[in-house]
Amino acid sequence: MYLAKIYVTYKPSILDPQGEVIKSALTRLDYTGISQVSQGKYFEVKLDARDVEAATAEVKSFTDSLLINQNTETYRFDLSIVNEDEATL
Amino acid sequence: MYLAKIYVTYKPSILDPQGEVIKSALTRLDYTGISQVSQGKYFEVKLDARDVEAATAEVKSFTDSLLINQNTETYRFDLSIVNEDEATL
Amino acid sequence: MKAAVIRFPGSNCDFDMLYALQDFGIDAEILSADNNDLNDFDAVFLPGGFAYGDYLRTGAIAKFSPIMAAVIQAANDGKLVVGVCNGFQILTEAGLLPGQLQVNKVPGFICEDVELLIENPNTAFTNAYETESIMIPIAHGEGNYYADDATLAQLEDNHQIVFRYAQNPNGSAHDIAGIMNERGNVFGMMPHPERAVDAVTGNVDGQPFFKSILSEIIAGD
Amino acid sequence: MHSDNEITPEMVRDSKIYQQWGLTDTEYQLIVDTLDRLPNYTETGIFSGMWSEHVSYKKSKPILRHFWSTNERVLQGPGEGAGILDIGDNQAVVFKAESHNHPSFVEPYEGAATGVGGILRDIFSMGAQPIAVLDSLRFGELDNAHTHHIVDGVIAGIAGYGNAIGIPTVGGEIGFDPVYAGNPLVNVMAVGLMDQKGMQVGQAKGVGNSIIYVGAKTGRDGINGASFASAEFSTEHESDRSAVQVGDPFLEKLVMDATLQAVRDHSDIIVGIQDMGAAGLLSSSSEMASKAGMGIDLDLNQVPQRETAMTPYELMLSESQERMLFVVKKGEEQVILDLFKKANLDAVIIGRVTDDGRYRLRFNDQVVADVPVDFLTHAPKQDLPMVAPQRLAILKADQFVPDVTDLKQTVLDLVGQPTIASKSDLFRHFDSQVRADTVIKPGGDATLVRIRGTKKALAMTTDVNARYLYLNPKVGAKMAVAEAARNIVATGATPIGITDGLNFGSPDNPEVYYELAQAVDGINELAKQLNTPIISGNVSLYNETDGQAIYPTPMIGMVGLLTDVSKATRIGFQNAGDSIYIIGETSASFNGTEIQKMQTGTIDGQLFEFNDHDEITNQKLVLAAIEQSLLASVHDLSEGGLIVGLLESAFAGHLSFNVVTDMTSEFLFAETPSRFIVSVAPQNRDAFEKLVGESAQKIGEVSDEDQMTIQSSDQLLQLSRQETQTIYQESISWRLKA
Ligand SMILES: Nc1ncnc2c1ncn2[C@@H]1O[C@H](COP(=O)(O)OP(=O)(O)O)[C@@H](O)[C@H]1O
Ligand SMILES: [Mg+2]
Repeated sequence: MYLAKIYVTYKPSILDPQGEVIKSALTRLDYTGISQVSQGKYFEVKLDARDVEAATAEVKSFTDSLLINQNTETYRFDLSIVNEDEATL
Repeated sequence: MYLAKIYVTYKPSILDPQGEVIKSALTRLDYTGISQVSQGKYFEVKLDARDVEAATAEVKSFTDSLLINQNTETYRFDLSIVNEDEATL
Repeated sequence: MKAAVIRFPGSNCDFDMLYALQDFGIDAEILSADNNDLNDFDAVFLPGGFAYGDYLRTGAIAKFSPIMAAVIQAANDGKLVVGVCNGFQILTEAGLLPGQLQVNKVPGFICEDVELLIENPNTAFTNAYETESIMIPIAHGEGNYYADDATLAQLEDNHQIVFRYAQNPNGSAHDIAGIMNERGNVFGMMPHPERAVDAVTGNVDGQPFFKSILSEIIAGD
Repeated sequence: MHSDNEITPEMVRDSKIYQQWGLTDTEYQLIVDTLDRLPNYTETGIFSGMWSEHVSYKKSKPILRHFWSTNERVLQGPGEGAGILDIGDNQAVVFKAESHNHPSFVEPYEGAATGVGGILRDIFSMGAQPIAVLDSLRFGELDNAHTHHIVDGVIAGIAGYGNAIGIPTVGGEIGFDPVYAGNPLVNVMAVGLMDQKGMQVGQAKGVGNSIIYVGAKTGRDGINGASFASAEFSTEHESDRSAVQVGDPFLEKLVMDATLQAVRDHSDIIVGIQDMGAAGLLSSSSEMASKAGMGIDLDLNQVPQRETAMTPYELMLSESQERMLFVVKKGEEQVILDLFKKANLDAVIIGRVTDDGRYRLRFNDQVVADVPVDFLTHAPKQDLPMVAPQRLAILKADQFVPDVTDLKQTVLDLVGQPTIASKSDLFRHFDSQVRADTVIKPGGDATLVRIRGTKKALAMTTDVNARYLYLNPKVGAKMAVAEAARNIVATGATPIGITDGLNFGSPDNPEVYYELAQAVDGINELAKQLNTPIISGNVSLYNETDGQAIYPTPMIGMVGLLTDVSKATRIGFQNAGDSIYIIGETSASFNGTEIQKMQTGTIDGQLFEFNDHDEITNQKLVLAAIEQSLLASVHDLSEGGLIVGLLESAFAGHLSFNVVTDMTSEFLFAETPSRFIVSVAPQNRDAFEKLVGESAQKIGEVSDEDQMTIQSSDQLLQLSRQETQTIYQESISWRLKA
């Protein structure tokens, strides 16, 4: 069993309204040293696959087609081997 | 300048409706080996701080108070040192 | 002449759209997104709502519904394909219209009447309008239209921008409220014309929208 | 959590764990005596759930019994998921209110969201299509980050659930006062429409019939939520909470549509439907059996589960959302199972109806609970002592006198008070128009929703001014009913029924219990005269933080019927040159008002008077004038008095007014009840004056200038509409951003 951790962020050119809102909230709360905040998505997916190559290919495939919108988002991911019922975090 | 990468996930007993719906969509798309999907949030925050300890304390503080909902979410984070204008991903 | 209103799991403006079409004498019925055949229909409407809860991203999961292959086929065949609100979001996710609808610039759902400028009056969706500006309700949290500069330039040059906001409520690029494809048969907009067809609700500015479509479908018959 | 095997009945007795679950020693002893043995862990748990105040109403029932709930329209009174009224043409309207106060304090977004989800299930479990949601909210003053956080979360939660499921949130009310800072109120009301032949009840009749579980899987969400809602809040124990319930409006939309389809197509085989609310599977199943005079036998291994290793106690007490129980005729189950399966929903037979009156639970082939159903569902009633609050005895009779030295500034300050200012910056987050039936949108008096295919429309509103109740619980409660009715009448509709949300402090405090009894009395008295039976409602007690109770806050949800929607009237002035009249007398009514609060920081003194007869007469007059199409606009007067009423009609109509009155200027702020302002077109003036006689006084004209003027007997007030409206419109968002 594989565990894919997938990190999705906006492409640099895309305005991230939520990140902006959080940044100004942090500033109001006196966290003054903060220069940039961006909010993305984080997925944990457990999957069965023949081997690491197959798992990698599968993660790429479904992330490209479903998890992200290629107009605005980009991603990276880590893959690890886990036991059936291991806790994830 | 520090870059904090913060990964937020639901606590184990909290219902994650999004994860369920994404999982069943993946299954319909014939990604049949998938046994679990959870969707969380991913933040990248750039901040100035005296040293690593101060940065760590600050990240913990604002994540607890603003970025996460302590009733339902939990998180972990990595901290790295970056240059002012380095691209993040 | 027959129109289909597609119901995705989570669609919630399907009946509003159906009734609006029927009020204008269009023979319409609701069709589940589980179907995969639209041969019997001359026009297809994707209504508002929260298809699949809008989980992950608006329209992201809906684009893989069985019906969507048929919707793409219908678009390629030159039939009218209209998406309102969530329907617009689904059409962009499915690639039938360019760009993407993002979280409103000031995050949060907004429901209110907004003024729209009719940017291109010579379309299948606007030809019955006799004014340049109308009031139509919006109701969305993710209506902030994004497309890259090249795409925006193309939309402008080809007059594909059909409606613009008079006062931008959500941060949309170029104040875009509604666009069509180059061929002019696929159209999407965030505001809800189907909520503005009945005098009793106090606003009839959506009527010419449906009249335009009616005359277009009849002409195509 | 231990499993049942580990904790023996003796351990339950000796450790007194039942006390933590809210059972008293006396109650526990009663269980032991009645069962004639020690209850085991699971049994003790289910008694504690069923006997909590939130589920059993054991403390409030002796008072609620007095509610008047029958007239010619009532098809279903209190006792079911929601009440039902006949509205002609074989149609019926269904409505009820629900509170989610404590959950919304702990977790504002999910607390409010699941409140909406829960009240909608109450409606569609009766077989009705929900058509509208309303809310009634109370928060602390908008001057601190914590309150901002609660306000933002609650508003987003109502929006997040209601918008997604596609039921418009059409109205409500929001008030601010320091007493709610640690205990906000989040009441939601839902209204549904049905054909009378589709009526469903939550009963488990017929031996051998199947109990079918439908919808979301069960997790450990909100375990002991019912006991939690029935206990006082202490800031120290704020972190001592159960797993937060998370709502899934997408799933509920599927459950709702499938349930309504089942009712439409298979009413012949459906015996009963019940939603799972407080105390989840436990209360829904036991109440269905008890109401039918039957027993029930459940196999808990069949319950769809989201988490592993759940115990019977957890399965029964879980408050996971979006779940329903169906009772279906034996042998016909497959039809229902298939229907839900087609909608991609879990539907499983989990038990049967029996005729032995026992509530029996099986788990892993063992009987883990076996108790008499009726005993379980009928908590021992408690008659509590009551005494008039000390504070009422010492209130002074004199009415407060507003300081109007700088009249203009006083008015500008008043319209910027959060309780007076427009709430549109908050309610714009709600989709108020989905279903395309909203005739009068939020922002007026009552909201109006048409019934498609007929000429009818339903008016709805929620109201209560808790400050009045604080000064006089009974009269204040009457005034809440009166205000709700005035709001309904202002649209042209006739009030037909009430649901309530009784938010009070701890009933164990005799002063609070007195307030509750008095409020119910007041509601009842006026409801009878208005012919608006109280057909459903909700009680939320223990609204206290660190020993400080909220103001007595009985929210009144009211529905009215307008038989010809084309007659609907709105609050906004229509045309320059129309005459403005005030209906009803104005007197020195200042104690408990917004101006007193603004100028003194508190409310004090005996409440001004309320006259039932004037109220009813004035309402009838307005309805008669609307019936004859004589009125261009109608607005009732409430918080802020005449000045606020005039301004709101001006803002809504984008027109101004020139008013002359022989009152002195402080009377502009009087909150004397039973008043309306109306505007009348020139051609209708004579007919109107003939109809109303002395009951209305002409006070001015509508104008299309920017300047609004009021010449009182002592001062001339001049205001710019644009400037004043900006304050009224933006004040809440300014404060939230500050
Ligand atoms: N929380 C809310 N949700 C929806 N509508 C609201 C809310 N609060 C206020 N409104 C709307 O704003 C208008 C004015 O409300 P309110 O001042 O309470 O009226 P009134 O004094 O006539 O009872 C009404 O139409 C009401 O429905
Ligand atoms: Mg009013």
